[in-house]
Amino acid sequence: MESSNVWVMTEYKIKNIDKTGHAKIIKQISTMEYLVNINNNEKIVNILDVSEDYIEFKLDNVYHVARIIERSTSEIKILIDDVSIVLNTNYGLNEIVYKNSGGSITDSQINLISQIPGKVISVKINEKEEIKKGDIVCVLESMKMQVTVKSHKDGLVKKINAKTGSTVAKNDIIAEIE
Amino acid sequence: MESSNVWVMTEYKIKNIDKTGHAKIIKQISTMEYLVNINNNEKIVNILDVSEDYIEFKLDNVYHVARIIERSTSEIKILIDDVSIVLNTNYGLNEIVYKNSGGSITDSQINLISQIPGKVISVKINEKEEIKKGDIVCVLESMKMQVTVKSHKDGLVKKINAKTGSTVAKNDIIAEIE
Amino acid sequence: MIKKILIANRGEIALRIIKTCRVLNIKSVSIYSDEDVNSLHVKKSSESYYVGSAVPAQSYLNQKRIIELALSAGADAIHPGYGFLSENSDFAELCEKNNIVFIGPSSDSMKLCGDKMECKKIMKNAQVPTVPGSFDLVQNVETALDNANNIGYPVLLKSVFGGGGRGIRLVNNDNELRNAFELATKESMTAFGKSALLVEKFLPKIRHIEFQLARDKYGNTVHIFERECSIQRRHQKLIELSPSPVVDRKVRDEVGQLAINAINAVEYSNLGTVEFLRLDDGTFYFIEINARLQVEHPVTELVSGLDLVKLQIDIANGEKIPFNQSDLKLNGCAIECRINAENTFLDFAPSTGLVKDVSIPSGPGIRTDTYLYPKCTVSPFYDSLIAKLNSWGQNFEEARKRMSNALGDFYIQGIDTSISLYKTILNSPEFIHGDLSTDFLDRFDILDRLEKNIKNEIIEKQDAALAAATLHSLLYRTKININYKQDPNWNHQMYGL
Amino acid sequence: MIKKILIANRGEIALRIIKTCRVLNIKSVSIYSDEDVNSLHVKKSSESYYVGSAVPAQSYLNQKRIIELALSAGADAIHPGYGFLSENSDFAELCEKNNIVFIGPSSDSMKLCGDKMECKKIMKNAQVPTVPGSFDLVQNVETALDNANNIGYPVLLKSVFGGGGRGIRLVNNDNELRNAFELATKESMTAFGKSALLVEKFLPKIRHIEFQLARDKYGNTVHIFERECSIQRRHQKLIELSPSPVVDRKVRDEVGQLAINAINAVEYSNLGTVEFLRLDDGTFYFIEINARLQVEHPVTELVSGLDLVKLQIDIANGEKIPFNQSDLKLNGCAIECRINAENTFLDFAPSTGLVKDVSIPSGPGIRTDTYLYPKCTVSPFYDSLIAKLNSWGQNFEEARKRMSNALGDFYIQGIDTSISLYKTILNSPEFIHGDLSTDFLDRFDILDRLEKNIKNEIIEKQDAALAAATLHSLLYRTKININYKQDPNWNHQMYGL
Repeated sequence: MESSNVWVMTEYKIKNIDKTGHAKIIKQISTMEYLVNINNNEKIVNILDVSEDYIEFKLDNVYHVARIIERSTSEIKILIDDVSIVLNTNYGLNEIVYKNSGGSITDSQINLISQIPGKVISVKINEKEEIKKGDIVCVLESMKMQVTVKSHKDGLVKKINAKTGSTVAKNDIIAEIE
Repeated sequence: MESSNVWVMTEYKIKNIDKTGHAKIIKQISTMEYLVNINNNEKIVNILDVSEDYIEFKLDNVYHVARIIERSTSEIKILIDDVSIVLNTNYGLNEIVYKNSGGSITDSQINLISQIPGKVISVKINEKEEIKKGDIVCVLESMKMQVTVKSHKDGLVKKINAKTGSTVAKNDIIAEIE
Repeated sequence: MIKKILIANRGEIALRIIKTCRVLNIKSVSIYSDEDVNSLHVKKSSESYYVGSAVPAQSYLNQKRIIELALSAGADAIHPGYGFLSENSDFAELCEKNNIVFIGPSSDSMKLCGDKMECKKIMKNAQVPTVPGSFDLVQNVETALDNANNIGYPVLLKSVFGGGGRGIRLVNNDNELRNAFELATKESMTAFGKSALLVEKFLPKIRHIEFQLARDKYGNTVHIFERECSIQRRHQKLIELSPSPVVDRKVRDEVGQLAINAINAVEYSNLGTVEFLRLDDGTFYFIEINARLQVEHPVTELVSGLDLVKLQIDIANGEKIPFNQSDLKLNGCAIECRINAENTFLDFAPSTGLVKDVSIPSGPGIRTDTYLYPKCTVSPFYDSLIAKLNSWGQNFEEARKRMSNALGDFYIQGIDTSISLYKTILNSPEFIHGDLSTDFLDRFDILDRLEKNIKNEIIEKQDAALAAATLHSLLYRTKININYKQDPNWNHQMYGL
Repeated sequence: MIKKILIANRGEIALRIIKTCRVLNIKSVSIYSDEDVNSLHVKKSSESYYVGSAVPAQSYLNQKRIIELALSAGADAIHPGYGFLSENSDFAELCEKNNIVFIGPSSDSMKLCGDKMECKKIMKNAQVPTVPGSFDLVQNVETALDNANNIGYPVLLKSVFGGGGRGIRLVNNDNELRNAFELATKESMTAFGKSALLVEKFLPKIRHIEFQLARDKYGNTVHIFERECSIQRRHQKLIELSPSPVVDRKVRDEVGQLAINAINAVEYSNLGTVEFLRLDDGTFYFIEINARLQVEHPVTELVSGLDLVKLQIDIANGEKIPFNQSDLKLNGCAIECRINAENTFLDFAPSTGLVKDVSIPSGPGIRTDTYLYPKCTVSPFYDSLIAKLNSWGQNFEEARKRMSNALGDFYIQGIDTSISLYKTILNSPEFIHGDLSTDFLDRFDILDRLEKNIKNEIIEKQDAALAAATLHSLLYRTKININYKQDPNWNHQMYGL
């Protein structure tokens, strides 16, 4: 029973609020019922339904539904009762940098990525130009709305991929800014 | 192209109304569009969506959705726009006997089958007794309602499986009547 | 003030009560049996507790366990919904003893409403007309004959141990009555060891019309208009509407006042319903008081604008009814269809199991109260009512058309339902003209018409079915499914079998 | 009499129109682009025709093709919905030329409503107050200065080539106006080769209040109460309600009469909306006439009981409005939330793609108009409005609470929506107290509050998330999924890793 102590005590980093929490399964009471320790409080979990990407349960008699949106070895993205929470299994070794999901989006330090598909209405910067974080890079049209794409950093415009009149897909690189 | 003439012309028996009809695919107009002949009328079918048990299409510009409920080599049970239709592929060899789906239900000439799960409230016949079609065999309780099970034929009661106070599952044999 | 309500029920009515609790910031506690672990009322309540096994006696009728759960959860009130414990005066008393507010009438008043003979006597004193007949059990055949000749033949000889249409005999003259009396006494003695018979006037072609009543703890009483519930099968309501096509303002005022007198006479508190029979000549006879929230309360909510569950809670809290009779205005027309899980052609036998898919109607004038969701299960242990479809319109015809269309939009895959039956009823000329009676289904051979309608639908859909079967055969045989859309070579594949 | 209507639109409004067609036994013809092959309006209409590629110009704006389809399908009328061709007077004219009834005003009347300057002049003659400012384009800086001094600073200098907040300058004195005039002229000349400027009074903290109007072909006009649409972002309405918290009966009568005068002045026929700005001191100024059915028409339907699409069709049929102003009674309160597919924190950027699952709220006082169904797709080619959630209550507070709960019941998986934003707005004390204005979101830092609310929700749900993650890890690692329920040995398997 103690051979698999991975799940016996797990410490998580709750990304969205930059806090840690821990959870431990103390014992299985019956087929569908567990005694757990969550942040030092003992609670009873009744599992109502479960599948590979879904778990419905009661925690101290209150119903919850958790949809597992993404799961890797170190990160779990959960939609719990319609609230999105990202948990990192925190081994105390490498601190995971908290990134604000609002504002502009980067997949590296250089590439400015489009979050939406759309048509490029106008490009506001030129290659070789120095720009500031927050400067408007281009304007996209999607769903009858104009959406401005802003620079995610200060830097030199190395390359502009977006051309006026062309369309960009989600996750396309709009520009490279060094 | 003519190697698979199975689908080129098919005659069906429409069980529920005891009629025959035929359908023929004349040609494929485009990827999603066919010219068909249905009961001697040419019509255009536009396929909107299709999967193994589902087909959404327009027939002469009117939308239909067909759910394939059951499919064997000789019979197709379709729910079309919420209307249930059973079609037999009719090879002109063996006539399929039309059975009325209302009234009492049999899976052979002997067995009287329960269509619903329930608790047996009372049994109204005895073994070795001669009974008539429509005689009450037993009373079941299900969903707070009492449901009478009637004999599907005239005959001699060979065996009664239902006992007062016991429960029967759907498709259980209630009695054997010879 | 009530802060936390345990709902001693399940299904759509538990969900209905939860919705009002949320509007009032009251916490809701639900209970569930083994069958209901994945039911929607568990998911939508503030807290939920396991109450027992599937059999109602072990769960939703388990008084002791429910009281224990209410106490341990800190619920200060219990809402019984309808059915189950809702008209059980012992349970109401048990709540009172445990200082839990029972949301309904007092146990004493409920007891009176439940005793049909006693209630009938009280109505006589309150000058509320009841069905002509004996006010006591008839002990011998002479009393029965006296009664029958007093009220006039034909009469019904009823055993009080019957119920739901059983143990009732129609007799036309003295001779028939003598014979029937002897048979009925013998039958009852054999079955129950005792006999108790009643004589009642036989009433042909009757309508079932009921008034929604509210009475607070200070004796203020209002009626919230009538509902006509004449469309029935086996004495169970199928379709209800408000207003009734045969009740005008004058009748509403008069019979509404009778209903008020009736409920005052039993010192009722909270919401209740006074049921009447109406004869073709316009006579109304009191039948009984339903001491609970009714299944069909939404039609009253739609024409009055009131939240009746809120009104129940307010009255239980000791509040005064915040309006007078004259403040209430009947607005438009509402119809309810009780969607049952049953096979109309198998003698309305229950249909249970997995609901593979469901699509719930919505839009202008449509309200759906249901516990269904895709992939849920309909249990054989409980009532066959799975949804209540309500429509509202400025007038009966608009409500009727909206209902008719909404029935067409209500898609439930995996079980049989009464939806097709209701489409046939809603589109019958007799329903359209308001020619309703409790024997409507038999009188107009509705099941035969339904069968014809289904055949006509099949004829209408046959071309589409043939097209679907042929094209599906093609796609099925070639094992090309939905993915073919992405394949530019699909055209060739299809012919290269 | 109209027998067959082509609906030149898509999404929820196409479905809304189909529902009324079905109630009136009118056949509905829908059109669809490549993007909409699997859309609900195709499935629910009597017939449907492919109209063109995804780009609106090729499909829902393709006038010639739409007229062709209407003629070949035998449609005798076209309903334009809102957006797309609904306010295109050329299209209305094209319908007229082809003897197809355009369900809306005449092309002449529509043209007048569309010409803002002309319309403003007509309102001046009809004594309907407009925003103080020039009635003509200001040709030179002297006229601009005259105008500004007449109405008093601060004023807005507007370019007629702007729109949606662009090309507007706020100026506080003569000096600023001189500079702004020069800059604006230069800018406009560079961009458009011509310049056309207006001076208008700057109005801080304004409410957007509009009146629903109906006018038949015989000049009978009624207003069907007001809607307050002050909750906006980027001049786009988010939440609408009726009645407005600042409109009492007296104001309703007075401003309603102004609205009637306005619509009479342009000889409007059919349903239309007269929009006003309201200042904090209670002054109302006419802005414009919306010559179509509005997105937010359901709130008016809920408080009036009318079917506004039916009323449109009746008027288009040449019928008289079947009621007078005094017949209309405002009943209760209704609120609408426009559910948009957008990411609030990405500057309201559209969110498109597959809707994996959806669960649509229903129950007392809730109406949902939507084209969503499980596994449908939200296209980037069209408007981000995916659903309109409406609530009705006896009063504002009941409607608000019902809406707040229904927002919680509206589950849409796969795309981002504005539902969370609306929960924050609906539960803000300023909204509860009716302190509305078009800058509500900025004035009360609603996005910051939303961010805080989301953080609080995460804190509240963290224990459940930790429990879910831990238990799911256990079950995921052991590859025991839903089937374990049937396995009596499951207990042992779990520990025998």
